[in-house]
Amino acid sequence: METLALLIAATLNAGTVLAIAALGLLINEKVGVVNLGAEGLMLCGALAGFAAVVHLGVHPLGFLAGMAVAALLSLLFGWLVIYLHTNQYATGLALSLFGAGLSAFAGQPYTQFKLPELPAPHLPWLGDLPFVGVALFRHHALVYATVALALLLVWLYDRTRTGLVLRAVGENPESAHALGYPVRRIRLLAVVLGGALCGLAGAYVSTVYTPLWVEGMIAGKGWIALALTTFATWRPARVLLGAYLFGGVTMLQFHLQGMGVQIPSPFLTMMPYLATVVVLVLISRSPQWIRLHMPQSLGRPFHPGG
Amino acid sequence: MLRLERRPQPSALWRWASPLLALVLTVLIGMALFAALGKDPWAGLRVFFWEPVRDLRGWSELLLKATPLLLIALGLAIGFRSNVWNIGAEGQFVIGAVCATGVALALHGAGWPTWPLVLLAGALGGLAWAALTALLRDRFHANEILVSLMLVYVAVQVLNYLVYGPWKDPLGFNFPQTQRFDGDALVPRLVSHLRVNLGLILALLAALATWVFLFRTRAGFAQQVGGLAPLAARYAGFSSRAALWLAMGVSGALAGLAGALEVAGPVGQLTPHVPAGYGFAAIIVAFVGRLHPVGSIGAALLMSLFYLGGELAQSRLGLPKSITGVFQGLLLFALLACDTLIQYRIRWGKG
Amino acid sequence: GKKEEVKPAAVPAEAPKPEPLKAAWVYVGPVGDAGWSYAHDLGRKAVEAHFGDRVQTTFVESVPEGADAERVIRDLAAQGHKIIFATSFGYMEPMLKVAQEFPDVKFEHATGYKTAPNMRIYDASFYQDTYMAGIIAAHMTKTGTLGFVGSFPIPEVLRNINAFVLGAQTVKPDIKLKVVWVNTWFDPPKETEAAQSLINQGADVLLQNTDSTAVLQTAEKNGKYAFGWDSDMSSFGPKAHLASAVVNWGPYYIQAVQEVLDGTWQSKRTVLGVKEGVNDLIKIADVVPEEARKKVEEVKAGLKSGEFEVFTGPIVDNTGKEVLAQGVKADQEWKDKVNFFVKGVEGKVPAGK
Amino acid sequence: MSPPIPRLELRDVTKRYPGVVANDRVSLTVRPGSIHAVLGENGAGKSTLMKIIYGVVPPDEGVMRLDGREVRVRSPQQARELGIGMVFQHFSLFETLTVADNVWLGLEDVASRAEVVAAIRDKAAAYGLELDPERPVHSLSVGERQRVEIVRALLARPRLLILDEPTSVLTPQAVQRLFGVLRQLAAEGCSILYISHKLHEIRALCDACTVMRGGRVTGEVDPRQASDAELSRLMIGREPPPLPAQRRPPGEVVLRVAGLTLPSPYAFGTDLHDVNLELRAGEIVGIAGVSGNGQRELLAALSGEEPGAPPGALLLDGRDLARANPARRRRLGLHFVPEERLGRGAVPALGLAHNLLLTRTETVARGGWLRLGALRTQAVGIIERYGVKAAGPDAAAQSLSGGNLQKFIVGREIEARPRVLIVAQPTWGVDVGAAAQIRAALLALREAGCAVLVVSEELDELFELCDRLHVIAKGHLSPSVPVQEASVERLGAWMAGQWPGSPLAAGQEVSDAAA
Ligand SMILES: Nc1ncnc2c1ncn2[C@@H]1O[C@H](COP(=O)(O)OP(=O)(O)OP(=O)(O)O)[C@@H](O)[C@H]1O
Ligand SMILES: Nc1ncnc2c1ncn2[C@@H]1O[C@H](COP(=O)(O)OP(=O)(O)OP(=O)(O)O)[C@@H](O)[C@H]1O
Ligand SMILES: [Mg+2]
Ligand SMILES: [Mg+2]
Repeated sequence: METLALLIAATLNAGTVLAIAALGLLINEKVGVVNLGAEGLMLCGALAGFAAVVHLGVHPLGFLAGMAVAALLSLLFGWLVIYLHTNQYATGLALSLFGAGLSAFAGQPYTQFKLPELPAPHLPWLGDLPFVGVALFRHHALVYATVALALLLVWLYDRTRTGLVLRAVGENPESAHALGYPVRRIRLLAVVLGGALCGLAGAYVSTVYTPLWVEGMIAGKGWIALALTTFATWRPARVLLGAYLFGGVTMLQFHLQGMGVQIPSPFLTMMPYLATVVVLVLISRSPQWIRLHMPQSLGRPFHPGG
Repeated sequence: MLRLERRPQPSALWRWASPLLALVLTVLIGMALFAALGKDPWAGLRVFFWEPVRDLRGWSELLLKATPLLLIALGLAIGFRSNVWNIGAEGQFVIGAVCATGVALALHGAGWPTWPLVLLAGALGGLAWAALTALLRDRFHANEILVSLMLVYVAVQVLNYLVYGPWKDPLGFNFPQTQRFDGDALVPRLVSHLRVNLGLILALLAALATWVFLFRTRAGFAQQVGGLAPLAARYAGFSSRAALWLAMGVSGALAGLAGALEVAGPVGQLTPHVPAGYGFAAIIVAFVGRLHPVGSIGAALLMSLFYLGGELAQSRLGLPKSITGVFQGLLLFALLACDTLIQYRIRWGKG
Repeated sequence: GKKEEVKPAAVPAEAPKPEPLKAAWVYVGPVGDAGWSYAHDLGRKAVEAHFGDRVQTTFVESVPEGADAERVIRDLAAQGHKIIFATSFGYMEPMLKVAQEFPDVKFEHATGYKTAPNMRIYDASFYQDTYMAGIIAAHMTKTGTLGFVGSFPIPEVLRNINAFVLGAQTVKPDIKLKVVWVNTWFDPPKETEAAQSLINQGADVLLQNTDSTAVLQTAEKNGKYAFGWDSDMSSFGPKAHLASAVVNWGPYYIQAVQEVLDGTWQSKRTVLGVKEGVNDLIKIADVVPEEARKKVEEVKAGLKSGEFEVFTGPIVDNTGKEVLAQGVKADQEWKDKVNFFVKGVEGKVPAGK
Repeated sequence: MSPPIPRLELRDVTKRYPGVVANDRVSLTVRPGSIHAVLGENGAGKSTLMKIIYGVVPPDEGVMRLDGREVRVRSPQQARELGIGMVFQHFSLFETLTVADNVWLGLEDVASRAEVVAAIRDKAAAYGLELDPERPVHSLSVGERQRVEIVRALLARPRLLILDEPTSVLTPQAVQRLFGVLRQLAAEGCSILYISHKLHEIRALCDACTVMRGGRVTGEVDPRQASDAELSRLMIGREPPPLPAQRRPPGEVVLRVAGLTLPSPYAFGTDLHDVNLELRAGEIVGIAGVSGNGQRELLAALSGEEPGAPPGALLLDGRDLARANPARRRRLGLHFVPEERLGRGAVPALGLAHNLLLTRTETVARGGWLRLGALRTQAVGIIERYGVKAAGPDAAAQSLSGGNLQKFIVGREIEARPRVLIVAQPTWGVDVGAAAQIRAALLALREAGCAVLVVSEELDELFELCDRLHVIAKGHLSPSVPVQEASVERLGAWMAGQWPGSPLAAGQEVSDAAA
């Protein structure tokens, strides 16, 4: 019972990293921009967050720094893609390579640092409950903030005019332009915001989840986050669910090993990746379904007055 | 205010000038970076562009490293030209290496040159691994970028399973590596004491074949129309499924061949360290090479130079190795930005 | 470093300054990783400090173990380095090839098994450390379940795991060990997840064979215990840290360089351990009971004198088969071929027959 | 009594694009409550002018006054605040959003979605523009979509409403209902700018007319007084050239469509129901209809771009086409000119010569080798014979104007000597000279014994070219009628599905029977 509660807790924690990044990417994709550079953004965010906590000693500043650096990099990406009409895929790939290189390069001096201790999170009263207390109420504030963010996005996209405008821009930028919405500025804003969230996810990994900095520490999480947006057919609540599902699979493979299950460990290690493929296949089976939910201009450049 | 204005006709001049401008920009930024790190920028330049190719051995190493990059980039270029985004060449490379090893081990001690079969097995292995992605995209519309990428991680674990398990060298004290290939399974070298091998010739032949296919045959034309204007391809009756399978097949086979050349060449056995990132670096090579076979040759040499330069920058200048990654990323960014000049011209004035 | 600038002044007597001997190190990771490569680099610095301007050292870090290693090693040899240390298993074959081309350069390879007239091998005995760590772990565990985050199931790691359990069993014969493989030497988030899952399954003292501080930090966060690896990691988990298994390559490196300077260098295999002052378990925490400390000291003394051997029969694997007979001390060949878990370890060696 | 202050006054508005002056010192005055036509050929600069008024495009020069006050409209939002509404030529709707959301996006000052829904219901009742606010736009017919655009424009309470070619997608009946709405609006004091190149519409609706040609104003006339000849001289600079008109009796049946029923492959498309069609050698058959009634699906099924036709439904010279892809159909003699030139009929980034390879294989040697020299010679031949203005055989398709590219594509297909040629919108967006040339080429092809099928939304064009006419409505195809027996009124009724024996004739509303 206790083990199950702990597994749930670990799942929430692991899923949060993916969820923050995937929600950021969802914000991007809702306005029609695919950012394959997520991995690079997360790495740079991780480094910046770590360095900020090392130098300033305050954890929340690490989050801010991670977001700021990733936002800057996505600004560059956005400018290339939105204003210079470069290919979104190629530019995203460049960003992921550059981000990996840059973070490894600039992160050299930080590999040996240790961050100041964080108090073990524990919600008053709720955290003391049996089972649910352990499973749900002893997490870092960001775990709850991520749930709140997902709900906020659900409300934003479904209920508000701002959300409607964002959807409209991703749906048909030409029409949005004709109605007078500053399509390119909106896209850039969304790209920067989404990028900042990727940075936040990275900073969470390096300052809370693992608290360490080493090069390449994101280890493919950015790519899984990208797969999650498709998995969730671009709906925030599903992104959250998907992230927890993948977090669960990741933790489960270690649990299976610990339980002495007789599967060669390389096969267990490949489980989250195989699961991603399987889910992608299941989701994409009906192209009609994807078409109804996918932002129609996804990946296409927009030329105002062209 | 800076303003972009679409050209009626893409500029032929900038098509060639843009990669050069991008290279110049990268070098300038690089020199600024050296200066910022307190190193002599000229020394940095020397280490990156001159030291690696000072002697014959340097050239051999340069060509050796460019070989897999070129092979993989050629396949990717065919794919990218036809809107097939195979990002998982690294996985196909790994499976190519695995299959090649399987044949090399099976024919150990055969007493006749087995390397052609080893290479063939590698190419087929890469092809089969890529076909998995093609199948999932064709049959279930699964996004090939994500699928092929996820399969990289899977391929690496397949490799791990084999070298830590069934294929472990029985005389190797349980260390994770296979037996060394015997001489018959190794690809012949071009010059006896230099490491560059027949793979280089194969890669150049592949470049020639790719060029002929893309620009001199109707099938190559059909392949590209799907990327330029999918509706036009449909209108003409060029099958997008055929394009998908061809692009994935060729890029998979070439990546697999590159993997086979790696284990049957400089490494000489299968180890967990065979995946060295060529599959990802080749993406940059393909783009910097304009998705053109001739361009890819140049780009592969350039990337290879960056790798060697990065190593030397460490031992000569004490710079961290990751500077190579920074340069590669910068080059691709610069190129993408400069490519804008092909379709647009820059105007000053009100927007 | 600063030391080099100070040293020359200290030895002004040497009048005809000979060319310094050039020595090079090849590392598999970044030197700043607080782990394996970091420990080797401390050894290199010890050489610098010991020889001053008689030796000039260079290092290349993060060298992939594939085809690139050969070029890096050859380049170092061509640059005039007279002794080259390659510090990871994957450099064995490339180094062997380069060694044939440069007969008058001395090559030293860590953890491998192939030698040549001008190439020799050396290794440490971490299992001696893990045995002592097992004693401490058995004293500290409340659940009777220990956890191990394993990198790869190679003999060296299996030796460490088995010794850990054997040590613990001297205190609590029915102790259990859970093993989780991460299939990497260095991936902190993954190590964190593996450690967390061990803790979730009831393990309350952890040891790892991976190179980061992630396992220790995870134990700290969960209020459990763990050990440092490769270097003193006590600052990364002040409450969780029980001791650090460290390796001090300095003495060996100094000796090897000295042999080259003296012209007495010879190809051989060297296995180093507590006896040679290379392996040690240090910084034993205050929470560890006196009884345990005493026991560790006894073992250490036995290892130092050479009287005590960790793998002494009877040893039974976890399927119940006897793998070492009563009273037999394991020889090097036996240790090289460890491919099983001893009794008390849960599960099976991956891909073991 | 001084003349009333004009609602809108433009002085010397100029807009230059690279290579074109879209508007060259255009001046225009619209009185309050007037329905003012802007008449002009394709590419005359009408849409550009309207976009300038609505703030989508900034002018290079010129002054704009609204109710006597000089204004500078920087954005559509500002235009809406100033009381300008616009219904775009190419709808600016969002397919996956609901009607209410679409309308909401065009309104700044409405706080909640509930208010929008209420407002839509109000307007709809006041003008007879029924709409369900909760339906997603992709489920609406073209006419209903236009209603969404109009309601959106009206909700901003405009004093000036711009409609850019609103009738090109409507049946004649729906056009009449639209006119009713517009007259009601004008009577309430709203000025209307009405863009069209259809003379009879302008005569029926408008009280003033500005004619444009090549970006300039060529005249201001009262459309109720001016003659067709006068207007078309102002519009195109000369009378349209006459067409050669010999007719031969048609030969044997070449293409037969028998009971073709096919679900639409497109996301928001129209299914085909029991389509029957015969095409004889040496005749031109036309298919009229409001766009979005199944033309796209029928053409794709005929060309082979969308497979799935049941066996036996498509027969060419008695041979079943069901399993043949476009390339195979072409080898059997069936060629097709699609509506979209750039991106479908031609690859924008490739040169003209290479674009030949899409449908022609004469220059492909054995084994698929390209003979590049021969290919360029072939391209030069077409460029010369069809009077295509282009920089040469290597000029990128995207560098040609629409008309010139169309001439090249039509030439490419005609020179393949097809048994059957299917042409969609042959002269859409093409100037008069080129249009006449293309039509003449089609007629000559008929004389040579080819069977030609023309799908067009322009009734005038169909009357001019065809021997027989069908109408397509909601995926059903009417029986054919000889062109001599057809009339605008009759075809209009048919477009609404009201032909004798039509399964749609039960009186229910079709497609867009109202607007
Ligand atoms: N964004 C643009 N960039 C460059 N040229 C343009 C642009 N928009 C329009 N043009 C050119 O300006 C001219 C006028 O175009 P406009 O769309 O105003 O014509 P129109 O009278 O509305 O034609 P139609 O009847 O086809 O709607 C054309 O030559 C067109 O190609
Ligand atoms: N959006 C655009 N951007 C750049 N150039 C354009 C654009 N639209 C049109 N042009 C250029 O403007 C010129 C006129 O194009 P357009 O298609 O409007 O011609 P047109 O006057 O309508 O002629 P036609 O009657 O033959 O179609 C062409 O050279 C075309 O390349
Ligand atoms: Mg035109
Ligand atoms: Mg127009």
